[in-house]
Amino acid sequence: MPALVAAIGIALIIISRQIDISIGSQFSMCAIIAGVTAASGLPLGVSIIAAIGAGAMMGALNGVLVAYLKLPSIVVTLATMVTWQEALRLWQQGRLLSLPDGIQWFGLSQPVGQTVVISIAFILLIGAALAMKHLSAGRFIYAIGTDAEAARLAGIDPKRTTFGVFVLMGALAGLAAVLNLVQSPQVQPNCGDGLELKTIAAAVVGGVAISGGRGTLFGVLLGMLLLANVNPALTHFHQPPYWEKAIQGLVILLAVLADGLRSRKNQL
Amino acid sequence: MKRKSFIVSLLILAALPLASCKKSEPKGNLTIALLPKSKGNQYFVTCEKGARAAAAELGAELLFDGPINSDPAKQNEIVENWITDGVDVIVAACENKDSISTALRKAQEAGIKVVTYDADAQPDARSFFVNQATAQGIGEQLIDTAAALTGGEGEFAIITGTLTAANLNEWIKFIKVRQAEKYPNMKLVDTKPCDDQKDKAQQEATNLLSAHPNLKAIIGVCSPSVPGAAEAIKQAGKAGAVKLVGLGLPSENSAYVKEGVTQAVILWNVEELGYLSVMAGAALAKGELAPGATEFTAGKLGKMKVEGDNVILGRPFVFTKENIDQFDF
Amino acid sequence: MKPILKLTEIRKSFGAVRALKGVSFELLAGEVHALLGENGAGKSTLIKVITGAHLPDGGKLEVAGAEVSHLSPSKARELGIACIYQQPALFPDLSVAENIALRLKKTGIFSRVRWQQQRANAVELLQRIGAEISPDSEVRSLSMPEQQLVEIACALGSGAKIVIMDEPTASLTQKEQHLLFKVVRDLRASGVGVVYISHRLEEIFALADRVTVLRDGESVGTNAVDTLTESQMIKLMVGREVASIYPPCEGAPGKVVLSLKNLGCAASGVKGVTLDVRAGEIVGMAGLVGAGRTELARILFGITPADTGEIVLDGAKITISNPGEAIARGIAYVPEDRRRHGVILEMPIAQNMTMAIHPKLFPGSILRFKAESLLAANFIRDLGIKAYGPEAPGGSLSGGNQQKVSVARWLATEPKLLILDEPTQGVDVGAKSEIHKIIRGLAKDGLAVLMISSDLPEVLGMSDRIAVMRGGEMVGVIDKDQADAHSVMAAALGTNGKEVAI
Amino acid sequence: MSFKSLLARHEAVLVFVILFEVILFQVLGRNFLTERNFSNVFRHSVEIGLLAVAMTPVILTGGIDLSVGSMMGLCAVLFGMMVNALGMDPWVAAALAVASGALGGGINATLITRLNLPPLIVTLGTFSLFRGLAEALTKGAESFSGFPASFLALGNSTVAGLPAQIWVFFAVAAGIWFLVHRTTFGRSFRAIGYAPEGARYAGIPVARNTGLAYVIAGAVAGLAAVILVARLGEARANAGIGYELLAITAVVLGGVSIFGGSGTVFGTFLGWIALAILNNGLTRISDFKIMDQTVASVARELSGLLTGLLLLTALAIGASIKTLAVRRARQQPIPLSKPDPATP
Repeated sequence: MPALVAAIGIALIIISRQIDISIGSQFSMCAIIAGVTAASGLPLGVSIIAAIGAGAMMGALNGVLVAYLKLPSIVVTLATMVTWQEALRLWQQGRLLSLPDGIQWFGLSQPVGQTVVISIAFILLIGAALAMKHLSAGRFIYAIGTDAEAARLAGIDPKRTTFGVFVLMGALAGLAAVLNLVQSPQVQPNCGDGLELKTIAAAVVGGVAISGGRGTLFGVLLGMLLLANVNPALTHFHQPPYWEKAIQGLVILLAVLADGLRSRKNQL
Repeated sequence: MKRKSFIVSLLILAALPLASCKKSEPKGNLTIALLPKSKGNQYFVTCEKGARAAAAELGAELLFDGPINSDPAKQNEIVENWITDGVDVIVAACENKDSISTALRKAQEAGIKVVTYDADAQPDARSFFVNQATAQGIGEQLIDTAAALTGGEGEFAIITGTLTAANLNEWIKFIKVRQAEKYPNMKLVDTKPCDDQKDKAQQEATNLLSAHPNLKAIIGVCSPSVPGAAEAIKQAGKAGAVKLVGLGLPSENSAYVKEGVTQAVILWNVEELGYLSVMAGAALAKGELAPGATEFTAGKLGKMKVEGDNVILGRPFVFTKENIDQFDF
Repeated sequence: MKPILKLTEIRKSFGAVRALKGVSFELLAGEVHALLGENGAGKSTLIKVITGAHLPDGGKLEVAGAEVSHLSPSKARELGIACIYQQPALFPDLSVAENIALRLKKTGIFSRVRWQQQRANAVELLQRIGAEISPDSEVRSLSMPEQQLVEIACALGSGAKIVIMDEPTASLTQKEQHLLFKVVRDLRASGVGVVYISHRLEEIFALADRVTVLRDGESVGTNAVDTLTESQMIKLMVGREVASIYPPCEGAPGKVVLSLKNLGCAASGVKGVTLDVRAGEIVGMAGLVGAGRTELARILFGITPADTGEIVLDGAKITISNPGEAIARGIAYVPEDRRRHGVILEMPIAQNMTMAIHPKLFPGSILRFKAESLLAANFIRDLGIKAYGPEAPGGSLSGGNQQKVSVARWLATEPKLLILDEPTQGVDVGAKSEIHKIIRGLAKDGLAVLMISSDLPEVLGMSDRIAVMRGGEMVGVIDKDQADAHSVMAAALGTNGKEVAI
Repeated sequence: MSFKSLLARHEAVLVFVILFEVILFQVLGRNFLTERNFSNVFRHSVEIGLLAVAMTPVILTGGIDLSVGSMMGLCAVLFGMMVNALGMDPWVAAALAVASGALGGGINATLITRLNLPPLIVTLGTFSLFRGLAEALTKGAESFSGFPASFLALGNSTVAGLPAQIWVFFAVAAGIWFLVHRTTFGRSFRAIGYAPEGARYAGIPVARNTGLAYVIAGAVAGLAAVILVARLGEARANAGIGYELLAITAVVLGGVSIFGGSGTVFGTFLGWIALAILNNGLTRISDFKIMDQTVASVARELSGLLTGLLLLTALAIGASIKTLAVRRARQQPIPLSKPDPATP
């Protein structure tokens, strides 16, 4: 579920024709910030706000560099990924952090807590899907992803929109970290490792065009479900786990291949 | 302009080794370097604690450095840096047996004493191995404990760290051997990697529980896997129905053990392992421990047994509901 | 009456290119004001200044009497300025209704998109201009004229007080043109000021109240349309007598170099083209934008290979499947879009010039810098390229000099056939006649030249024969002595209309 | 100001950074400028250096290759299998490992150039695929060792005062330098990076030459795998994890534009040296403390952090130089790189 929340953000990023590979680091950083604030005795609400706020700030840094300094997002987020990751290691040394009671499941019972987490993720997904369709902001994101110059001529500010998408991505990474945090009584600083790959792959498999402008959040949900089930499927069919990565790679390649062939058809 | 900067920089690069001047460090005491498999791991942080205590007693300087990700080349790099530093003793826990041995042999050639702990290198690459328990001992202890809990029958699964970790694979091998010999009614249904991520261990355990409804036990062989699997069992409402045993630190597992989700955590006294390893290294450097010895005095631990080239810490310890509160690591 | 839009001494440069050298212009409410000028006279730049897409380097811009600085596209929209661009600036992945909605009233970021209303709005607007387009289809799937109609609907629906139309009829069929004219008249009647840009003088006489003529980035005067005749207008635009400035053709053409028989390519919409080009001859290619001329050149150059018919070069039947092959066979193509295809702006001009002759100049793939700069220096001298040296990046040159670099690249291949696509587009008058001299000189030296141009005086002045295309087909080849503006345009339009392309 | 002098300035800045690092670490650290440590700096980073120089042509074409680290894992495993399971001569196996790398690069090249798919996603896919194949081939667990000493010498011996593998690096770097700066291939990489369509209109075989860059990157990844195995004495599926990011970092730090077109192999070389020295130098500082730990004991985290910050700074400086250039364009002729609004 937490990965789904992050995937919403990454889908918006890709639709606006950018990429963010720092979300795994953002996620870890937010998880630990939430964990540390909670462990220091502050109320859960403060931790949640701290995590989402920290995420939004990290997103804002990416946003400034990409939107206003016009730097390529792949390199910017590569640099911030390394920076946050190592800063976290320097700070936490990889310790497993135990959380106080009352954090898990937001202090509710397990079934209620699980329902809350799943509901939040789905409400967000549906909300974001509706916003992408029914709010001007959503249409702006599609517009700048399709053609930033045409968007500018149509009076949309591509810089502000891009910046906003990155901030939103960070905030969603923070929220995802919180949703992950409440699922167990301990938090590990490497909890976001590999999240960027997982979510980008889900978006691409779900039909979000890497060239921007096309894709739906419903597709992202399907992509997420498909990829998240490669591993359980191996388990269920009693297959050895070491094929997982190879299969994931093939699924990504097939998805991008299908997309490539489709857009080629469109051109003719 | 371009050409000029090119030449200048080439000159500088060429001048680097020429300009080298060996700094003579005032070296009163021993410098002991402790290499963990990975630095961020609570297990090795605890080892370091014991090692620091030993170093303080000896008046020695302790360097502690290790890899932070699973890049197999990192341990070698660190060892080679220590050779450059001219440390006196290297105490190493080996991630990749064969590759680290290459570097440790170089250290020995450079006159550095080498002791291994936790996971051994090739025998010719070190003088002694501080054996907290043999791979065989660990494997057998795990399966024996699991078998005792399940009555020696039913399906069980293993959650490991990464598929490439050498010592984990060694332990799994001995689990399989022992099970085939002694517990024919038990069946290993799956081995899953958790990439040293607790959250992934939780997912894997959840998958295992639903894929194998008759699962009786899970064995976690790396430390993040045990709390991860415990949370999965707890959330699935199968606490007690599916037994969980694993290697891990008491502090990370005490809540689950007390709740009865995790039945047993197996570990040696990690702090003492760090302490003993440093003591053995120092003794080796001072000549108090030489090949052929059968015992040596390790500070506050007193006389420790030496078997061949293994310094023995003792059998692994089983932490259960009854005794887990007595340990603070 | 107070002008609703007033520009005073507007200046704008791109690198070394001075696109606007101080243009003044004013627009009244309820008038159609035509803006006229040759290609490259600065019309498009001026429009972009008015819509806020470019910030001017100097000058004053007033809207409804108030001075506006730092105009941005969104601010322009708030001020009631709408524009129909020559190349539709639509979002191909979005639906028609959505495209229209995005261009209408500015909405807050969090305001709701009312799909029903948006659709109804689109239906109404499309009906008003009489376009039969479904509001739900993706713009990607529309034809060029249809996209242009959507643009018009956008401008119409925005409720703007100032509407700019940049060659709106360029790709429209006659029926759609009439729809457009009606829209323009309606707008005028409702008090909107329309800036109308077209190359077709007939349209200007039919629609406009006043006309401002631009030449080389300067305005050369504003007049009421009914005080001017067609030839006076042309004279204002060109600033010289048409046809007098072209280098004369000399000598008789030689043997046939290129012969096309029934050539076609389904993907690019070219069919059944038959044409001969002789050595020492310049064949002009006339036609409207989108008539298939550039597409034909792309077929000959192997970018979109032919799928029917045959190409005979020097008597041998050949196939051309990629540009490399075309170059090896002696075909050179100076493309229309100089900045994207002709010259790589970031690279030194010497490297640009040798780019097409790598295998020949650099045997074994190893660069020979001396040979390269020698070759470049020769071309710089021979073609009179103004640059500080072979190492100057292409982007630092003015448009005309960039075009010469592009020509030099292709002359370096020592071709048998040179295809030029709009060789003087965006080039100032001085450089233009130099380029004309170069082209004529090449033909004199025995090169077969195929020159695509939308600049009718240029086609008439330069060509030995004029081939006219319409709708992807070759509709006629006219000899120089029989060609005049009327006959060529008639062939290009397929009517007896009096429209004149300049 | 011409583009070239800007680049030269970037390289001059890097030389300065390197000098600063050297002085800093010599003053603060122990045993920094010793012959042995000097060898270590290169011995331990030569694989990344190889990947970085081979990545340069790819980035010059405006592409990227995320799969090189995974490719190392796959080639290392293939090499180990060929020697151990098939009993092949290690040098023959090494040649075959390089060839397999080239083949893997060929897969990337085919998907990218023939099917026109975006390099970022294609190589993200092969990043998973190659690593996955390496794990599947070894069932995740097997490793290969026991290579002959003559082969291990490639990774551990010294030739003419320098680590043996550094000579291999010099040969490869010189080769790629020649390719990029002295042949028509290099010229075409730039042209493709600046304007792929423009290059096509100039008759440059765009697909073939772009493909070549990926094939070279793959082959060099294979070579890096062989050198890593020779240094470690063990071949395992986890060889080269995360190296792609380090290599890209070195390239970008070296002043190669991630948009393609501009940059030099020498710049990449300097970027790599700066990173390698930073990485090693911090481990030398054991007399200063940061957050209650000696710098040396948190050197890895610190150097990662500094690398990230250095990269961000390099990018920001690059961006402001660009802004300045744009501002200056009002007075002086400066290349325009802003493309016209897209034409359909």
